[in-house]
Amino acid sequence: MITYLLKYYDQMLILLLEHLYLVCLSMMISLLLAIPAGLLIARSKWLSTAALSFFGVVYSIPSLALFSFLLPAFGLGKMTAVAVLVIYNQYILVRNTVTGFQSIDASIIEAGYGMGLSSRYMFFKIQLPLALPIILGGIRIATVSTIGIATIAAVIHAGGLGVLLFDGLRMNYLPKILWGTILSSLLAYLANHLLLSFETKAIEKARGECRGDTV
Amino acid sequence: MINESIAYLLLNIDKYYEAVIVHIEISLAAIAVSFMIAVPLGIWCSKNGSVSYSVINAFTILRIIPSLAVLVIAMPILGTGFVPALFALTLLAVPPILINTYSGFRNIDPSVLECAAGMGMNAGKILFAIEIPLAMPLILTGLRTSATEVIASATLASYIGAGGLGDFIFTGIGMNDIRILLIGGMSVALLSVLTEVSLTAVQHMVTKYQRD
Amino acid sequence: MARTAIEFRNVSKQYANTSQYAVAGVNMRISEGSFITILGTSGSGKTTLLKMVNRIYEATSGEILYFGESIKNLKIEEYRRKIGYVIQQVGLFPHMTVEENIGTIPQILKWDTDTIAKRVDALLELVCLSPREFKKRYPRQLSGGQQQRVGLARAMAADPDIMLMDEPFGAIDAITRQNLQEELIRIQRKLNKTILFVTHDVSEAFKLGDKVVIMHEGEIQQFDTPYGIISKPANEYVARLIATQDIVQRLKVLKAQSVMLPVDAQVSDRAFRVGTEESLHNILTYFLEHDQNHVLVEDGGRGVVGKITWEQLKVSTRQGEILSA
Amino acid sequence: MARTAIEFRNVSKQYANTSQYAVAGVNMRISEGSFITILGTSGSGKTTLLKMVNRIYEATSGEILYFGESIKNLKIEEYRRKIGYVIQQVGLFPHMTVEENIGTIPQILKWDTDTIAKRVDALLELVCLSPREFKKRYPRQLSGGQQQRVGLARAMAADPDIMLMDEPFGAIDAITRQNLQEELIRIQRKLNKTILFVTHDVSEAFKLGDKVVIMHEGEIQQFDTPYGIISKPANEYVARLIATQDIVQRLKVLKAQSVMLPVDAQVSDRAFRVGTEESLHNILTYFLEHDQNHVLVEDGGRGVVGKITWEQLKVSTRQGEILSA
Amino acid sequence: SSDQAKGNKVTIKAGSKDFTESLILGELYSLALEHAGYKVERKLNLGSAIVHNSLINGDIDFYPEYTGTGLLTVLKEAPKFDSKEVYQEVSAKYKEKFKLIWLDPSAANDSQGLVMSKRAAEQYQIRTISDLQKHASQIRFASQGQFDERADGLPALVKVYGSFDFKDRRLYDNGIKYDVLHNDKADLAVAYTTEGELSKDEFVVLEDDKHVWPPYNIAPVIRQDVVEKHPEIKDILNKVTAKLDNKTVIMLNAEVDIKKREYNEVAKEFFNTIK
Ligand SMILES: Nc1ncnc2c1ncn2[C@@H]1O[C@H](COP(=O)(O)OP(=O)(O)OP(=O)(O)O)[C@@H](O)[C@H]1O
Ligand SMILES: Nc1ncnc2c1ncn2[C@@H]1O[C@H](COP(=O)(O)OP(=O)(O)OP(=O)(O)O)[C@@H](O)[C@H]1O
Ligand SMILES: C[N+](C)(C)CC(=O)O
Ligand SMILES: [Mg+2]
Ligand SMILES: [Mg+2]
Repeated sequence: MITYLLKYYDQMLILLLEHLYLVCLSMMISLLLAIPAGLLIARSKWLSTAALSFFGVVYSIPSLALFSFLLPAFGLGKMTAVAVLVIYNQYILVRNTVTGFQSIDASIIEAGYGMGLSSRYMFFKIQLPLALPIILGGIRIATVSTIGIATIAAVIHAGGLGVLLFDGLRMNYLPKILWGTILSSLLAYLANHLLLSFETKAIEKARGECRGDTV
Repeated sequence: MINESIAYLLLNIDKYYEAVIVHIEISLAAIAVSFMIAVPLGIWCSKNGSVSYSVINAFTILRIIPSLAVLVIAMPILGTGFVPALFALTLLAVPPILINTYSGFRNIDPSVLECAAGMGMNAGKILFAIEIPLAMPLILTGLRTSATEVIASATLASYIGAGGLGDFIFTGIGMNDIRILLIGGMSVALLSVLTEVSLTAVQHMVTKYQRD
Repeated sequence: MARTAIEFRNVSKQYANTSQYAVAGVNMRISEGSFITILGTSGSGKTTLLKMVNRIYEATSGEILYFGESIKNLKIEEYRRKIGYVIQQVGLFPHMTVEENIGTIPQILKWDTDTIAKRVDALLELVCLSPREFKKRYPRQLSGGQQQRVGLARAMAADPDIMLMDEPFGAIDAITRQNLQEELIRIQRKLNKTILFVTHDVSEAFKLGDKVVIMHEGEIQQFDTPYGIISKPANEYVARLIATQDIVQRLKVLKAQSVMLPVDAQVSDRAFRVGTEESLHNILTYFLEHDQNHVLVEDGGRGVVGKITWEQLKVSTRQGEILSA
Repeated sequence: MARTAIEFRNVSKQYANTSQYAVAGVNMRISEGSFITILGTSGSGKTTLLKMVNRIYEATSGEILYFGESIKNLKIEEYRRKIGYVIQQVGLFPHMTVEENIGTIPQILKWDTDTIAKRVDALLELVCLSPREFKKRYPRQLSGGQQQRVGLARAMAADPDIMLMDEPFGAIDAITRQNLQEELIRIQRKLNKTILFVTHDVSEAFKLGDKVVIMHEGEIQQFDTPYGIISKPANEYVARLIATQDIVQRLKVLKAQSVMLPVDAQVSDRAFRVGTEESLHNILTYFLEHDQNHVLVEDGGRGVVGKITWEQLKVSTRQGEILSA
Repeated sequence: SSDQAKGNKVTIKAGSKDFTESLILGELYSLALEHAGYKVERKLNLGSAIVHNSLINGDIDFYPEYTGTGLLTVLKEAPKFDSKEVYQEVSAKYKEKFKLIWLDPSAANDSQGLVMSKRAAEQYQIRTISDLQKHASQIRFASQGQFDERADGLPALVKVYGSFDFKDRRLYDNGIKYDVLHNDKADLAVAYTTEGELSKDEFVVLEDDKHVWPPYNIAPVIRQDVVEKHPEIKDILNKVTAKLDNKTVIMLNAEVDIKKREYNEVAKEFFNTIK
């Protein structure tokens, strides 16, 4: 295993960076789409069920099928991979966003609107921070999923750690499998760690600090 | 194309029938097991800030390992078939429930908890009568995410001879045969919608109090 | 004549899944610059009424006008910003400090940072909270009454023309409350604000309100001056409500003028003199505290115009059906 | 002599990240069966004090005893169940109907369903809410005052020996409030409950409390009977607080006995007779409402023992430094 | 002509499927092109379901394909069993339908086969598919889905050898079939006749005694416009294909799959021996 590392560390590093790039890019795009969408549909029970069912169906399309479906539009490479990852992510992100917005105390929303805050202000300054712990929970799940799913991007020549993993699986070669696993897990660990610390901050912030006096 | 799919389906109806049942069995088992692991763990984490980091991290990382790799690595121990499929799916399904349970508990209005404690409810009673119901919308959110994911991923049971609708999907993909792929894909999608709708109904029921 | 700031035209509101109207057929005109207090049974629709004014709830039927214009036609956020709203549940933003809570609207209006900081300090002082101590705290770190006062300060931050105040002093102690009442009256007079103020404290309602609205089961029972309400309660419910005030309290709304015995223009009596607007309550207090049983009523320009004796006070108390409610 | 139900021994509480004590060095004994009202500046530590009694917060230093036993040694849940707690923020369980909220503790105590249902109905009636209409509602569907009353009913559900009530009537209208006050006194007398009752309404505090605690900046300023407080305010703060009540209000705590002029045993006067415990406030009201200027004071067994005239009332009002606060 | 290419530095986009053999071949062809002065952009390792579409889309210019696969999976024609016939049919139809050119086919034939663990083969005395048919009811079959459906798979066998009533038949991923055999979870699996594992002593390929398998000769499929612009590419690639026979391909596969070396090293090493 160590010999493998010593021999191929440069390739592994490239794959790792490619993976990181895929994940970051698709997470960013996903968030830009999912959070406003979540807010929008959170207002209607009917709409949110319909939308979430739809994303659920999309989520259950096997990635390979989705790839071949999107290839004509985006071609081989990172674009298609990112598109697929973004599509999958909507499911988790939109769901948690909806739940997050729905769980804010009604009297706070009322006070805000009653003061004449614009929807935009309410969204960015009140609802988002208050729903943030839950949204961040969703982001965490989604990021980790994305790190996992991004491995299949290898199939369409989008690079990333999937190359290592699937090569390893195909050759039935443990060092490759393990390194692929270790590197993607490392990525997941770091992402999770980072997001969890944001989340804890967000929770504290949303509650107005301080806990711990209560028995 | 749909007609061809149906023709193929009728020809292989026994196989299909069995695949659906196996798929549902594996999914249900994985969801149930994950739920039983993740909810208590999530509750525990929400009350033990210091460990929550490590526990949640650990499970999230396990989830990253591609299921196929899990299966390959676990084959010498778990063999092939139902058990390793269940194992791999459980790893997938735990984190969403875990994380959402955790947030659900942390999100409860402290004044309500204070009241409950002040009334002399013991920890168990507070847990079951107050905290779990109030965290339930989020727990269910996690459950829905997991359920959809499990149903979609239960196709991997086909990697290791455990059957299920994945048999149709992989055969379809391997042969580049849309008919077969459609049968598998549509069935999985249908299961996923059914689950979504029924869990939404449950969630609707437990959040009745939020509406006028 | 003052313009009509807010007019209710046959406004009703029914919540989903309820058989009764929370607010039923309300007609009312509120003049600009008036201080209206609202009294009523718990559950009688006071909060609902206020919330319809700033369109938190839409009326089921009827129409509300803001300076003659249906509020449905106004740009909702701009309209709401002209209205300060103190909500019954306080509703502070839990993730913002006291300072940030109060500064929300000024910030939106792009006041400069310095002005905002000064305004926040001034408002905190106004509601009897030390800025230094409380500015940086989060709502959770405040007592109930402190939270309520921050809510009050927040509603006043951008100097709205109209204030909707839903039991704003409910959780505040008597001394602070007295200060706040006086501040509020001062501000209202000075800046000609229109205020709708819900309270459960009958004497507070009479003390603050130019006019008092009395609600019961969704309907307005009476909309009149304090004197009008005490002297002619419109119905049995109103009578019962003011009966919770003892007779002595009710003397507060009776003016010297209305009961005095006329006297000759030239009186050289050295007795204590009161204005024509002095309340009978104060005159009674004077009697209790001094070895005298009469006072003279003086009308600024015209000199002494009347006289009130202990016996006359008693007679008028008894005569006024007003007080026998 | 009644036993001591709750004793504070040098109890202090400081919140994290604050420089001041929220409660500082409180010493106090509360007898079983007494009704203690707590008045004080907003932010003076009243809520904190109550919360330490049922161990929602732990005291930073000092000790609280329940019938002589440190509350730290008691089984916390059992102990808390003996204590009804009405929290300032109401804190109803949002996912339970009114009925379920009230029935929570009886259910834990495994009362049978029928008994619980009857109890819920009775409590709802008690707090002036129609069971038929409100039983099945969720907290969100209630007005502010209705929520507060459900909170009250919930705290009383299992008939606790001790009640901690944090501004329980803050959002309730005057008529309902009067009913509730009377119910509460009746229950307390009948069942010998010990009640700690925070309020901002000074006259409510004097009306309900056997003894009144006055707090300011975390410290107890005075702990005495209403009469004691009005007649000898311990310091400037207390004096200012009761000054918010007008002099006539303060007459409420003075008894006929304490100011009457002695009379010969045999009086055939047909004047109105009052008991020795009658408040001067009521006697003043009598004077105002009738064409008479004196009443006789009668002591059940002993017949007429004294007489109070209007002039005597004035004298005693003036004499009592009590009232010159 | 290679000078001309050198001057222009023409870029060719090479593809391959996502299994060892295809990767090695893709790399091998790429090396040959580079040696001749072309620049090669490698887009190897594409999913089998994707690669054909990518070629049509122009994401890649060529990739190594198998004649049988072209006939049955891509064109969805009925199976044929003669190598030449198959080659001619796919050449003609690809050109007509897709504007794609099949270059010369290899001698190597990566056909389907059935493989058993030696243990099971010895236990039941199975050497040929005919033997297998007799003992089918004692055999656990690790299939991989498409084999059961493909016209050249089980249906073809059944037609010639009679029905196979396996004791047990489950689907496994192609990547783990040798593990399944190794771990005794099954006795029989579908093999491809050039797989590296077949060089191991542990597995036995059954003899196709009644000759039912269609041929799977390797050839690069290339876009017509590319060949027309750079006709010399034909020769460059054909030269490589000419060196490929079963023994060579199995050896190359084994270097990667058994010895766990990187496919590009293996390809390079081999290319150096033939250039
Ligand atoms: N969690 C907290 N962290 C820091 N300070 C707090 C916290 N809770 C209360 N305080 C402070 O402690 C003091 C006492 O608060 P407490 O709630 O006991 O007051 P109170 O007498 O009940 O006031 P009110 O009448 O306004 O309800 C206040 O100054 C308050 O700001
Ligand atoms: N969301 C709701 N759904 C159903 N009924 C409601 C809802 N909100 C309020 N009500 C009912 O409408 C009536 C009026 O409520 P409202 O809150 O306006 O009363 P209020 O006068 O403000 O009372 P309070 O003094 O107790 O705050 C009450 O009977 C209440 O139970
Ligand atoms: C390796 N085979 C050629 C058998 C499989 C394929 O068609 O891709
Ligand atoms: Mg209200
Ligand atoms: Mg308090």
